[in-house]
Amino acid sequence: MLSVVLTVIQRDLLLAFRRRADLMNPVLFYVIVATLFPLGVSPDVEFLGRLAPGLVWVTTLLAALISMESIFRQDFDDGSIEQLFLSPHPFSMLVFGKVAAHWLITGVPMLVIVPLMALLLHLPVQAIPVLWATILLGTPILSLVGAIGAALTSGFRGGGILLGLLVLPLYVPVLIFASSAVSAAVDGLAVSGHLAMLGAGLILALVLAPFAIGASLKISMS
Amino acid sequence: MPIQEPRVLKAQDLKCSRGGTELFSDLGFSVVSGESLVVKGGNGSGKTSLLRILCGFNHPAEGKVTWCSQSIYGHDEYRQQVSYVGHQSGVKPDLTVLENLDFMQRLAGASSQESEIKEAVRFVGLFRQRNMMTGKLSAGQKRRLALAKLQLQQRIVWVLDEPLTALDKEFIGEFEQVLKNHLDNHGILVVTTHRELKIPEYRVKRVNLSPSC
Amino acid sequence: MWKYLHRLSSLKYCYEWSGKWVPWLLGVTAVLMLVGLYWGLLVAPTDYQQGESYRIMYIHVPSAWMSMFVYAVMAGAGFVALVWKTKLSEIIVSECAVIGAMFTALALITGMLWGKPTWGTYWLWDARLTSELILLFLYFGIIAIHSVIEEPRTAGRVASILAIIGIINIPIIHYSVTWWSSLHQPNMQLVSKTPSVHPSMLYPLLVMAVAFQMYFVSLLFIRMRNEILYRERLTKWVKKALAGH
Amino acid sequence: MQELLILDGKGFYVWSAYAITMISLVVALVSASMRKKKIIKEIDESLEQ
Repeated sequence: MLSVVLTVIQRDLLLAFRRRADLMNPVLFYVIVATLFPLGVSPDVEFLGRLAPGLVWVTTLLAALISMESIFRQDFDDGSIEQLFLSPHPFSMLVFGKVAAHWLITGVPMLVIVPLMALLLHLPVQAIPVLWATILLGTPILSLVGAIGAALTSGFRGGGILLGLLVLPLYVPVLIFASSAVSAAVDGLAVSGHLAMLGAGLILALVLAPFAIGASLKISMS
Repeated sequence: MPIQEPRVLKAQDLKCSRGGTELFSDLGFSVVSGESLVVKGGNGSGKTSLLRILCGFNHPAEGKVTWCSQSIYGHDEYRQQVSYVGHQSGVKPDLTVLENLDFMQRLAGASSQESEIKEAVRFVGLFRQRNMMTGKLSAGQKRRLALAKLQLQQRIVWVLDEPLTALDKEFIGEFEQVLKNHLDNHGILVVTTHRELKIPEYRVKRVNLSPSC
Repeated sequence: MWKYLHRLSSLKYCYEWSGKWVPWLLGVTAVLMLVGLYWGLLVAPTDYQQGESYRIMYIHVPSAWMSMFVYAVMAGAGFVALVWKTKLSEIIVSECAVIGAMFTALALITGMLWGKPTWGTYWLWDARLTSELILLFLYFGIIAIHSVIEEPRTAGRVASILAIIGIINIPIIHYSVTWWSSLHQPNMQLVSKTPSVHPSMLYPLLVMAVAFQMYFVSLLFIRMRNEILYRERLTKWVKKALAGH
Repeated sequence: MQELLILDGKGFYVWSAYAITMISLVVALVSASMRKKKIIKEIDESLEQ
């Protein structure tokens, strides 16, 4: 079972590296949006520092949302979803492999770029480790939950903005707990509660999302 | 191909509709191992929808499809015995011919021997293009790649949607031989085609979806 | 029980059965609504704390209750649609989405109109109003599905999955939004909207709540029958039924 | 009648809230019945062909 998930991950990573340009999209998007905030809000160090946790996480959410479109769109277009469906292995495991590959492609670069951009937004340095932890716990949830929306909309034309509409309510809890964890770290308060909630969310998503994604794909395939 | 008791793919009073208009209804047939079902019908008569129903992708509006008298929906064993070649190639354009076939073998759980894949690629005449990106192949070559997949997968039920399109003359002859071998090995074939297939008549059952065509 | 459920799956029977009830439901709704309005607006005493503006409670609270209740009904129908694949439940899901969105929007508007005299601002990011706003997005998501996917059966099943995912998500949203609002505005509790409800104020609220329920059922039946007629327009029984009109 | 309208200064909010709610409830019912007429007309036309 596990070997087949690894096979799917390996193929998707190979596919992603064949189109190296697309790999940079989430990172570029992040840098652009993060530089807009000081221009739009105010360059004042103290003021921006207080806003930084929220700004950082809102941008992470939007970057995840933008990259969600690409998980299944290509597979619907070239018909490989049907070939996955006809494989002996459980469909939700294969789909889990695809989502894991998507997280590695879009989530992991976030682990690198987000702390850097946080410094640009004058986020106090002592909050960086906690920010890093929230990204590590949060982005997989974004990928898993976003993939449910993608599974429901990629098969149809004009699914773009609809994906955002479907996925936004599912992202709200992640945004709340993640950004409050970072702002608690800025104030030096305890963050274990916030991170525990994110961890619980991750486990819930890991358990429930693959089945929901599998069922959604079967429906939009028909 | 392991030879067991004859397998039966049966459909009973199938009804399919798309966007509110009815495509076909009260359709029933049964295909036994070693037989092929040729589906005829004009464009938009629901041929592809029927094939997709038989693969378990779509649900029919009414009626049911059974494999060895068990419904095919949620029937894992049936799903593993179906090979589907649709209009889309089902392969990744950014992977090479060999990579696509290798992934497909490992996906099916079979340990992919290099030799087996090379043999299948040589048979469909894509040996020279084996390291080319699938996206750069011509329509005919992509079709050959999909047919190479059939050879490799060795599954019982072949569901082929217009397999002969974009294929050149002499390859069609070879391909028809492959279909005959498949039927000799107690395989089942469901196919839509505009061109007559040279398969012995006693093995062929026909379904005509829209008499008007 | 099963015989009853099986009969409901035939749209023809359901169309006729619900048709008999619609006039009665509309009558009861009208009566209850009038009684509730008269009682709430004119008879109920003035609230010592908020004065007259608390009277908006008689439409804000029922709307908010209905926005949650309709979502629960929709999720239930969605579950039935996915498990038993009946056409009727798919129709109920798409109709409930529209009605639920209307109730949620009404709850938000009346909430804002109530907030202005009470808090001094139309919008306050308090837990209830924020959860209600997110609920509105959930409804819009399900309504938007039907505009993207033409095939009614597929759209119905996708909407059902969304309704079920939503019902799992609503408590999570509610908990996290409530926790979040207590984090940022600890003093929110003293501005509680429903004043300590004296019985004389409570009865009109209950009457209005039942009136809204009756309204929901009648509107659902009417819209459901429209959709049944539309989807079965090619069948013989529809032509026969309409020949009578 | 006059003080009923003013409702000690908060009349605007109370009455506009009630007006918006009642109007939208009625409009929803009316649009549903209009749609029914449209569907019936559509079916009748298709019957004629």
